Amino acid sequence: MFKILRDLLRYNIEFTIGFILTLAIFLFALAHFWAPMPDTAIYLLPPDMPPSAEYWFGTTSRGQDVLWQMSSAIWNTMLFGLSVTILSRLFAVAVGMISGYLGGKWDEFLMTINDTMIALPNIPILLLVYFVMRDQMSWPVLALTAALLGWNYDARLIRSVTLSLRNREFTRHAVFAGMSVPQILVRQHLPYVMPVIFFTAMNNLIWAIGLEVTLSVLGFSDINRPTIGGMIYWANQHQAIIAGIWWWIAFPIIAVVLLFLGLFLLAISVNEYIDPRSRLSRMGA
Amino acid sequence: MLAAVENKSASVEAKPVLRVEGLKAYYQMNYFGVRREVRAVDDVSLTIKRNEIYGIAGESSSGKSSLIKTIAGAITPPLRVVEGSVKFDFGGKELDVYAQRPAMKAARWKHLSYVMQGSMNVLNPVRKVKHAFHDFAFKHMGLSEGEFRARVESHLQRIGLDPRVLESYPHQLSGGMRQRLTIGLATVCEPEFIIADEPTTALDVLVQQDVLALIKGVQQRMGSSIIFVTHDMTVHAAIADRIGIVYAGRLVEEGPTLDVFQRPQHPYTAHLIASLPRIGDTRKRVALGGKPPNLADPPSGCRFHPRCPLAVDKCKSENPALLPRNSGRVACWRAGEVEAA
Amino acid sequence: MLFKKLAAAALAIAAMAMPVAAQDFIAGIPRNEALIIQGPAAQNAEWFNLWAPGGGATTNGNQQLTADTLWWINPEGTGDAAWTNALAADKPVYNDDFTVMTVKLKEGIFWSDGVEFTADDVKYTVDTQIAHPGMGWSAPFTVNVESVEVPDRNTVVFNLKAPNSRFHTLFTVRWNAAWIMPKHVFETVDDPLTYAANPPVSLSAYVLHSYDTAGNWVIWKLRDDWQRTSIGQGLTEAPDVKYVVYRNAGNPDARVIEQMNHNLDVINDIAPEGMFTIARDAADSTAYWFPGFPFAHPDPTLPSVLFNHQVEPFSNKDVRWALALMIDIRSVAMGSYRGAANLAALSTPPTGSAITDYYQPMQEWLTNYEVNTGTRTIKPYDPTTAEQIAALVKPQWGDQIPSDPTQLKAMFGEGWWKQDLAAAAELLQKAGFTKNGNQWLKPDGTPFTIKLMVEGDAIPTLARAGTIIAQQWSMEGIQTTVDVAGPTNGQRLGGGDYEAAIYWTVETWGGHPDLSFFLESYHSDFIKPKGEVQPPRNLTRWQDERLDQIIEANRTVGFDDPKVVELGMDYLKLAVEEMPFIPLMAYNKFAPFDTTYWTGYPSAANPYAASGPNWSNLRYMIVALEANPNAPAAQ
Amino acid sequence: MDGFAKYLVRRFFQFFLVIFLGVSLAFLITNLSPVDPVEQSVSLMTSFGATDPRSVELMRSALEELYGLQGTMLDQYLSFWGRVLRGDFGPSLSAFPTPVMSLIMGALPWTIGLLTLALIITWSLGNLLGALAGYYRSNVLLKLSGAAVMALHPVPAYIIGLVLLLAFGFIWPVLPISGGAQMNLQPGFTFEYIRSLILHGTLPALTLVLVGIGSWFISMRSLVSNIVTDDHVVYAELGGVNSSKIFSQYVARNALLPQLTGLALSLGNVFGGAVITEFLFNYPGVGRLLIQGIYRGDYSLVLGVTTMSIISVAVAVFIIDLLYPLIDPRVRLG
Repeated sequence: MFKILRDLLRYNIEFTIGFILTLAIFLFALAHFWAPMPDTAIYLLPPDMPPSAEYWFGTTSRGQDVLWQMSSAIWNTMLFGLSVTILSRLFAVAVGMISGYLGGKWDEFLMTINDTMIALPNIPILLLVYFVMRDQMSWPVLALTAALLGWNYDARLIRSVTLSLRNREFTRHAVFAGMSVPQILVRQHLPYVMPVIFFTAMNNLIWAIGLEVTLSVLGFSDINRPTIGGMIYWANQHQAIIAGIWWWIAFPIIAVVLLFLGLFLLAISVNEYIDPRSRLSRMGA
Repeated sequence: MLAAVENKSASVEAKPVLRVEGLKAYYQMNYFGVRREVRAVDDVSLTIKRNEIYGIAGESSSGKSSLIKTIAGAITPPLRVVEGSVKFDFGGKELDVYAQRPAMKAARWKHLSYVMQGSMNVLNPVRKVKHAFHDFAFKHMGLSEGEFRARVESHLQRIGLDPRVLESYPHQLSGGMRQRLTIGLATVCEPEFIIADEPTTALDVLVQQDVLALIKGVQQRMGSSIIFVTHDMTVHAAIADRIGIVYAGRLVEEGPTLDVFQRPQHPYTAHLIASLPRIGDTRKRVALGGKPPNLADPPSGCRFHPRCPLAVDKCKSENPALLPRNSGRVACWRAGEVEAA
Repeated sequence: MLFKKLAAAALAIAAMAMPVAAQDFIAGIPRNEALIIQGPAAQNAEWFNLWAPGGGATTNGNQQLTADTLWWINPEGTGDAAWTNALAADKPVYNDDFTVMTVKLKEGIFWSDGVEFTADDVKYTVDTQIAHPGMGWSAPFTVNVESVEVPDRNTVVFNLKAPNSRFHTLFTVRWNAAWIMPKHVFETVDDPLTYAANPPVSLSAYVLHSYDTAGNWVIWKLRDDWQRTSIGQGLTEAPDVKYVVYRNAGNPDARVIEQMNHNLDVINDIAPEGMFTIARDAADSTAYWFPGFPFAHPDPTLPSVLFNHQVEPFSNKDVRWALALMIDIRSVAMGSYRGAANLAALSTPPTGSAITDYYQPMQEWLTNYEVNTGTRTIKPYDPTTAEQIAALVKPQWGDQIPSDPTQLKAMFGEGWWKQDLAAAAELLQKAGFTKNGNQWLKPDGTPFTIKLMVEGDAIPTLARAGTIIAQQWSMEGIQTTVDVAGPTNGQRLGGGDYEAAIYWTVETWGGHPDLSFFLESYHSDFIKPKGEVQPPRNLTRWQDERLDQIIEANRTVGFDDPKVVELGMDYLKLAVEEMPFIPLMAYNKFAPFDTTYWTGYPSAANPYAASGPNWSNLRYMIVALEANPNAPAAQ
Repeated sequence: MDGFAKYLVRRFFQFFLVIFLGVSLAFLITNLSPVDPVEQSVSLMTSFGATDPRSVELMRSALEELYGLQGTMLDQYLSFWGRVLRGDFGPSLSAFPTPVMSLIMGALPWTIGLLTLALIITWSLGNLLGALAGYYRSNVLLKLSGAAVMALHPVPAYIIGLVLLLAFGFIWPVLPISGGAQMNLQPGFTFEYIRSLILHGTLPALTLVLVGIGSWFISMRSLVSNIVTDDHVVYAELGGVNSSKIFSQYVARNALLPQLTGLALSLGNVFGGAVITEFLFNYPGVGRLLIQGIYRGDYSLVLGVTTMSIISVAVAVFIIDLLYPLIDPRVRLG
């Protein structure tokens, strides 16, 4: 594992850039555990200070250091986003692979549920769930709700991949060799599904973060917890963009963009590594 | 230059249609830790005459597929030609695959066609078969649409396909039909040279026979040359005029098919032939020890030495050159000794 | 290739866009005859029936410009000047026991379709609504009115079911009131509840011109016979404003942009920072309530920290006082309004007549007010908060901040409670609380934590105040989290589904010392048990016998009786002693006016009308505006 | 044909099942919402006036009756289905008594116009750029545009919209930033009105395009870079088929198939509106209507919009499933 990482770093420039970007932002976000002040504290610093040697990214109109706010916000947002992504990937893989492999009644049953979920419009459902839960609406609950809404399209994709694998030679071999269904799915088919998972994970992550921002902009967020959406929410409440406090929004957005560029580069290089097909073509038959 | 070509045209019959000289093609990778070069094709020279079927044999991952791709000019990075040349002679015009790319591109299908490995999937799944013929061949034939269609139909009939397949989608055809169709596609322009990469591998035995007969028939009718790759020695026995044995990226033996089968000169060739099933032969097959070498880190000297029953010290340190011997060529310090074995 | 095409497309769009500047902002209407006011998006754009449920809830100008009723109070005014007889010729006349109210109406007032307004319209308004329980003022009429008589065409007599000295307030506009229905129109309608009243018949100076079916704008036009209205009768010459445009101008940032582009004359509300941006970038073309900082116009509502008295430990007044003394009001003012807050220590909004009627006379009492902390008595009032806040904002605003204490008090309020952490701790200990490390424990030994509910998006300044108060309490050992309720805010307050909240539970006439506007509903008769919905206003469910006595006494006193002020003071003193909720400040609204086309807007110096565009008495501003002679010429 | 008929019946059944389940779920969640339309109306009516407490009680019960909110949830559920089948969602509670259907119908043309146009631009541009970038991997311009799209992709819609609003509404004020058309302009097929529609739609549409293009671009590029290694593409290259033909007929055509499903789904989703963009630019579409409905506890309206959205997505999926055999010859129904 470590050797693979080292080799990837040494020989794949895309991976290296992606790795450095992601790591840098991860470390930056991690740093919030050692922040000099609690991330919820307000008016401890002079407000509206532009970026300077003292406050690298300036201060907010609430007297917070943008640097440390960002640090916490990226951490919390990514925690939310990754939770959504991982949970929804699990749903998508389970449903997609089982549906594609078993076919028949199971397929119909699962795809009916899947299509029902596809048809549900996200924003109204999330807002209504938010109202139902009210102050019980913690971020893990929100993440679970979002995950429940965010797996279905990808499940269809995975299903179609599994469907095409079902009739391949190696699947028949595996069946004759007496492998159980979970074994076949995990050992034989999962490697082919992995690229789909990776590729959809990126989009899902972006979707989840977009959802977080949307809910925040509409005023449905836990304002005690710094997140990217939360920063935008508070910046909005202080009309930061029109008032010229651009650093309040610009820096977090730049950080998010860099993070995604990093993740994207990681994803495509790792994807190449794990995709049986592209590895095959690389090694020569 | 042009004058020189003109001059030589008199001796066109004698001139080989393909000349590969000192060809080295390596996978040069800095990916995923495999930083060394993989010498997939290592100093191969061979010539193929007009109207000849040349078989290339070898185990999987011996480099035979890389060799044929390199000859076809179908390589993509990280596989690169490091040294040497591949030159065709089409109607007296010499064409260097790697030095004259535009001309090469124009020559494709007109003079040189290709039957690919796994050729069941080479047809565009979302378009009807007729479009493939049109895309590949129309521009080379200089015919009107109607004439072209008639030509294609008669060609298909000749190789035993109902012309109605033109209106089908690939998935509607059986594997054998698709294979025939591919061969039909590869031969519709009556090219001088056909490269066939494991064209029969995925077919069952009966269809395989059928397809081989088809290839041979077409070749004889058109007088084309074919370079034919397969790991299946029985196929070679059935179709090839000459065969070359590839081991670890190198050509280790070459000769007329009959001679190679009857009197293999290289221990590896001998092993390949010995492992063929023969009617009435009850001797136990002796498996060759060891694995094919890792091309990224090949053994020193003769690459076959770790597995060779005849290996001596010299084999470990010095690489034998491919030298003429008997009716063919062989690269072995102990060439010929295998006959006694 | 593709990029070239894209660039060409972008240029084409830009070329199409360029003429925008050269075009009328509103098709066919000269900009210099139109006043453009911020309104919300109307969901029910084709609905102009003010009397159906929800009618008039959208601020589209319908009730602001076409409806009229008997009397008006200017929430910014003081004394008699605040009172306007509109359709009524005079103030209401009650009999001795307040069971009959007689009203004389003005003559020569006509509906916009030419039909004359008479006493029959008034009677019809009451009778019809009683007959249709879903209509807007049906309930109060049903509760109060026995019968309506019309002895002649200019006189209406209301016979009440029970004595009520405040019955006339149903017809007295602060924000709105029971508008008079056009009898001749509704008579022909089957069901007044489903009648869209499109187009509406106007009883005031403006009439519907056109509207957007998508709800983004409504245009009103001056009536040709504007003189035949109650507002027109008071004018000597025709108003300059020929068209009034209510338009949905988008989010606060878009509003600021639109005003700076001169496409929005009147903004209803933006964040302080947006206001400062306008003051910085467009000072030459804008006017405000105050000529400089703090700019804002105080609404007669009183944002406070509300406690749910039915939730422990908030029923204990010592706890409430302790929490009040933990607040550093200067930080709250800075954080919520950037210092531009009009602070209030008394439980009535520091606006309009309340300053001279209550705040100024009670300063001495406040200064000497003592709180017993259990171990000692302290005098918590600090009359110098205005100066302290002035010192905090001076670095940013410099000379705009005067040094005269009287002027400062007009800007920042008379004073507030000093933060006194020691006294707060003593009060909590008095209430049986103990401190473990930096965490207060309730008498039962569990940690004292608070969920502080705020509305959030629609009222951002209060959410901002909430986060600061939460931080202050948390730092003193009471872990407080802010809970954004959004659209559920009103319901959760009404249903008592909260511990503490930042909202207002007191609203007043503004222009009149009578506190019945909210106080009536504070009677203990109306308090609901936990879990049931409380009628509006007494959201804290504060219950006190002394309060009931004040309310009952107020019911029997006439509206303009001097006793009203005495009773008001009794209430205010009781509220200081009990601290049922912690009053913070007036609800300051940043409502800048664009002076490019119009001048003569109301201000603190000349408060002749309220400045919020959703307040119905905005009409008095509209007819008073003067065209700016330097305005860009019409095209 | 028999197989096809069987398939059709099964697929039809599933189609209705999806709608039934989706709408029922939406009904359930909506009814669990504590935002009470009666309370919202009461507080609207009482928040500014001097209302005495006795009247409020009266008002509340009158409104409950008027809104038809009495009865158990099951009763309401059954009557809801009864109305839906008649194409009626009942009266809006926040815009009483205007029918929900006419509110939706008023907003729908705006949303459909804006979103469909934006979607088609986004889809075409994203797929074209993505396919080119996947096929011509070494082209510098395409790499740059890919990087730009990638950088734009994670930026939230609200920020993109706000930046556009600021750029074209304030710094260089050439485009209207609010509403669907110029004020006081008569709707109709006049040059003036259409130009006004286009001008007002430009910024919202641009926002939607910039927000949406990334995912199409990325998925298309990834699809294409997988397909270029497929045998039939390699073979066509060896066969000397010219590269524009390979790109269009061998690569893009295959890669577009899954993207068409995506397009159909997105078209179905159009009926749900673009909440943030409509909200930001004050565009009078379904998204804005929906948010207002949610804020005001108007669950007739919320359910109406949600139901429309569910049905339209289900229809889109259904249609694409039936059409797929026409687009992809490998797929057979039955």
